[in-house]
Amino acid sequence: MLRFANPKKFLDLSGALLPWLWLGAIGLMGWGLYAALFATPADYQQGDSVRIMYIHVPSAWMASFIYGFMFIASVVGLVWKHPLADTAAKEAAPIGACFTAACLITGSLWGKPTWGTYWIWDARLTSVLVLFFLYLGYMGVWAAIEDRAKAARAAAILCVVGVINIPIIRFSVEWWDTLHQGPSVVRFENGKLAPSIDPSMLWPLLAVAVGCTLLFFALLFVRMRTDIARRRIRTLMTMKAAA
Amino acid sequence: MVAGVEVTGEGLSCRRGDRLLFTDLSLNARPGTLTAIVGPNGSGKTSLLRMIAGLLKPEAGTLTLSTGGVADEEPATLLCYLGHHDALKAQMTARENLEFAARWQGAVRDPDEALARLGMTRQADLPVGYFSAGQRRRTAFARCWMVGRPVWLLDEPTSALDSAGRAAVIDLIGAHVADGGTVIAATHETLIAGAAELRVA
Amino acid sequence: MVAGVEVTGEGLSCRRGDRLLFTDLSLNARPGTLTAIVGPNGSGKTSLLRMIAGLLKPEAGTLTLSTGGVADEEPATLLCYLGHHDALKAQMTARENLEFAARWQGAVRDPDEALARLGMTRQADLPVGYFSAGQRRRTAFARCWMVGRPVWLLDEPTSALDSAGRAAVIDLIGAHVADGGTVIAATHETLIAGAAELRVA
Amino acid sequence: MSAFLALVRRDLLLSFRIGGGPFLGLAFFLTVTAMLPLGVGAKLNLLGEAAAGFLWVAAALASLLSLDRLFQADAEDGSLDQLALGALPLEFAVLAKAIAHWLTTGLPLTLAAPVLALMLNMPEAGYATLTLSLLIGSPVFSLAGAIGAALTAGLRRGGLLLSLLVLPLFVPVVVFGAGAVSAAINGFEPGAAFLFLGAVSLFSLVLGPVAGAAALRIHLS
Amino acid sequence: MSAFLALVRRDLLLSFRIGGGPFLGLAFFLTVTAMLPLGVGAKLNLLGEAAAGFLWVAAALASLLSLDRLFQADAEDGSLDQLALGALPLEFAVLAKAIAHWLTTGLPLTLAAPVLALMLNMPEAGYATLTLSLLIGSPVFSLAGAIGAALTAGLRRGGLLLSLLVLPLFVPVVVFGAGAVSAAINGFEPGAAFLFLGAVSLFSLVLGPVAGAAALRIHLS
Ligand code: HEM
Ligand SMILES: Nc1ncnc2c1ncn2[C@@H]1O[C@H](COP(=O)(O)OP(=O)(O)OP(=O)(O)O)[C@@H](O)[C@H]1O
Ligand SMILES: Nc1ncnc2c1ncn2[C@@H]1O[C@H](COP(=O)(O)OP(=O)(O)OP(=O)(O)O)[C@@H](O)[C@H]1O
Ligand SMILES: [Mg+2]
Ligand SMILES: [Mg+2]
Repeated sequence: MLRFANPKKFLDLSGALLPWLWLGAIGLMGWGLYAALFATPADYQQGDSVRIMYIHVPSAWMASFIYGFMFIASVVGLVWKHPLADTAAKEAAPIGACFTAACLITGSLWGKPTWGTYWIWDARLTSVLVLFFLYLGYMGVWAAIEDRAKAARAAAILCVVGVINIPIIRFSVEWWDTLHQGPSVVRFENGKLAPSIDPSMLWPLLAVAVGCTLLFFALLFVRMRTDIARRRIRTLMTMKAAA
Repeated sequence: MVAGVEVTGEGLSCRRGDRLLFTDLSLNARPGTLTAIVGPNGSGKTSLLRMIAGLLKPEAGTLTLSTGGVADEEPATLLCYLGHHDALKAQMTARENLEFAARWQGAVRDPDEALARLGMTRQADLPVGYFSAGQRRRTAFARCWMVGRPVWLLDEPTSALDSAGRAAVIDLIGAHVADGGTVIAATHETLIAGAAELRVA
Repeated sequence: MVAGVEVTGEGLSCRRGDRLLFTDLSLNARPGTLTAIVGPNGSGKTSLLRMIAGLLKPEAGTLTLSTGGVADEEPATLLCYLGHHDALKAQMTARENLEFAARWQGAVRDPDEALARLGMTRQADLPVGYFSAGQRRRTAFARCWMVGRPVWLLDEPTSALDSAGRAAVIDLIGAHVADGGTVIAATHETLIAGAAELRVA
Repeated sequence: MSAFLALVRRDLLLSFRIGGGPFLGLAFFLTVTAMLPLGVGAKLNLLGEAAAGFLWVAAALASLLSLDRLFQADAEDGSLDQLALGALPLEFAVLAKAIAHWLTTGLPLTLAAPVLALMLNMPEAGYATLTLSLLIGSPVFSLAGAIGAALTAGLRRGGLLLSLLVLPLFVPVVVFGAGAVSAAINGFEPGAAFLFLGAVSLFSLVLGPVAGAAALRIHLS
Repeated sequence: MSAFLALVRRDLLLSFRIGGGPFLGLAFFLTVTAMLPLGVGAKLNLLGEAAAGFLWVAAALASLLSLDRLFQADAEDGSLDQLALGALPLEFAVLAKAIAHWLTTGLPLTLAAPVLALMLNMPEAGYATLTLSLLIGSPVFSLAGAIGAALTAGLRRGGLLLSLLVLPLFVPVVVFGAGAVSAAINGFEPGAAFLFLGAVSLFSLVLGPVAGAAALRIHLS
């Protein structure tokens, strides 16, 4: 981990990875979405609206996954005072907020045909909304504190504290009886993980999900590289002003 | 006789916002001395004091408080800090304020005696909110004297004081120094003739 | 040349709580003079200034501000008051603070010029919350100068100031007095040689 | 006029920089609407019927709990003295501050009311009435509240006194405001309630500044 | 220990002298419960079912709206510096302040809960559970809230941020707390909810002071 500590190494490595990430993201998402929209059958109950699932479920997964990523980056930043980890957490947040927003929007669009309403105050829906607020709050802390080191620490503390929301999202369906679907893509059956939806739907779904993950890392690397460049320019400018 | 604590700083620099207030500043305050931090407004006197108190992280450099040559583990409990703000609660009386400080920071002297030393006996049971500026400052200084830790960090201790108050404060500072205490004060005036001067800008 | 306003008080007395701070105090501050209110801490200097400003009702006695021998109807608009507290909003920049004062109280001078006179040009766009004690005081005094009313009531105008700031303040006070202004200042030090002294206790 | 607007602007600016201005108010109301259904349990029809009442009570609470700082910050840092020495009488200072307070508490709620009502599943017939009644009625919370805030600025036990003082002023507004909405939902004319709200609002537009300034003058001396 | 208690005492004293201490909290809750039936229209049975939810939401709001001052007053007048230089680590200062905050917001509500529930016409089966759940759960509002308060002390837009930050921490508590009561009313065992509330409470007892102190240290420097 620490080998990639200095920005130089990170810039080299991410520069080499980026084309592959883009390629994988576009390829997987392209195939997955094509399969989802045209190749798979419509649901016998829900009709074509089921196709929203191929965006909704991956973005819901990404919303939690990115928060988890930020959590780890924040812990690394807090414990090892690693500036690159702070940058990673900071730059991941807006991407995570976008996926969360996508989950909320697709979910409520899906809700209208299936539940008859765009929004209900159900535990899972509310906890995703709360996760969205958490992203906003995290970004707000970065924006509110001018001193970068201070902002990084404050935001990291917030991120670590807020992580309890993730299990709540995961288990809310089981704890509270809600309208929302329980885990139905994969389930524990007889002590084994078993897929419970038809493979013709499962594969495209997984492809989009993996594609989204690659997309996330591609966007993250681009944002981090921009941030590093921006900070370099700032340093150069202050040095010039001081001279 | 208080435990002699030496304050040493090396290569200190301080950043506020994107400005460097001072760089590569060294200081050495030995027990039994008064060091005066001088410099124009905004040069970083208060910032330096807060840095010594551990309330502000130095951008670079090291700071140690050492007793008999051994660096201390818990510097916060060795010093008392009198800032620009008096840190008094307006809704509590002077005595209540001091009694709380005695509990929270520990104290070697009696609150009433401390107030008496600064001529505040008559106001001891008045809420601080009613105090005049000078009475407030006296109470804050009384707290410092009552807590009685070896290192005193004073930020303009005599501001708002009349001549009697100033005399009392200078007196107590002198006594603490004579007693082996370490006093570092930021000020725009001469507190005690012969104090070492540390210029921040 | 500002309008010459004369401040006259007769038989003033002031009560705080159940204590009489002073009784039967008379004062007369003519245009073109500086009157220094002196007295120990807690004697009532601030209270007297607030009384003149109309912020505190005298327990007994009368106070008049008169221009050319005619008592004024709206004394509040003839004077500016610089209290112990700087009355600056920490979240606003120095310029924003002054611009608001210029709107609310009216102003005869430019905020930027006022800040420049007190050497605060570089800090004009920084939130006041970041200021050092002296920078704050300078800004508060700049406001007073900018508003530029005939009567200045100053409560320890030079507190927390370094020598340059003090010189600037004393300079502007002198200029105002020379210009026919009336300045009444409570202070523990000599501001201008030859100021009339008014002892409150 | 320019002095008056300058004070409104200053208070808005401060509220923006300290708390996020009207967005804080919005966040508060969103919080309330998010928590209520969860706490109450998503019995949708039950919620819908009571929605107007909740929103009115929430508006009163949000004002009440932010009023105690209305003059306190200015009193503590000496700004109140400067306000008293302005070109305008103190009455206008109170009015300006009350307006700024309303702009950051009452107004955002009024504007967001239809959305919040939707989220709480209120019958659609009530939307217009809810918004209108809030627009007319919610200024009372800031204007009448300013009297209480001025009375208690810097006083001991200020907060408690404040609630006791302004509460009797707030309750009728809440009752009539919520009443208007439920009348509209049930197909009645809310006209009388509007008249009442308007009258109270106008009354407090005069009384608030006058009584508030008088109270502040006591406190100043 | 004596230092710790001294700080709790000081904060209680200040809250008494400024706002009337727990009585302000009580007045607040009485206000809410007095206004609610008026606003909702006295559909008593409707009220009773939702009563537990209201009280929990009211508790969360009362804490939320008073949290922003938790460290701010101390930061402004320099007391925070003195707290940092005490004989105890800053963690204990945060804990002590959170406890004092709970004693003036959470506790009065807990004690008054049966009376308020009666006023709101809650079924009697829920009284004991309501009180107990509030006793166990409401400390979270002060303890976890202290983190938000410390993170935002002195920040621009602090107030808005604070609501965004603590809302995610408060929501589950409100849900489980209200859930426990409605379980009890409907004759189920509220045991699981109690366990959850207790766990969150214990968790925030540790996390609140630690994270709060870390956040304060950032602002001090
Ligand atoms: C705004 C509304 C909605 C939100 C915020 C939302 C949120 C979520 C979240 C967070 C997940 C991921 C759960 C996990 O990680 O275990 C998820 C999964 C899922 N959602 Fe939604 N959802 C919404 C509406 C809907 C609707 C209307 C439907 C269709 C009836 C639906 C069907 C599903 C399905 C089938 C899954 C996959 C379940 C699994 O295997 O874990 N959602 N949703
Ligand atoms: N965030 C910030 N951005 C830019 N400058 C800042 C920031 N915070 C503080 N400063 C500057 O740092 C300096 C603080 O100095 P400090 O308070 O230590 O001065 P001082 O020597 O004590 O002055 P005084 O004699 O007036 O008390 C000021 O010049 C102030 O403008
Ligand atoms: N409610 C009250 N009860 C009793 N005494 C009070 C009350 N309010 C104020 N005082 C007293 O009134 C006096 C206020 O004096 P004032 O502030 O005018 O003093 P000052 O001359 O300006 O002093 P300084 O030089 O310290 O600024 C103080 O002695 C204070 O203790
Ligand atoms: Mg200083
Ligand atoms: Mg004075």
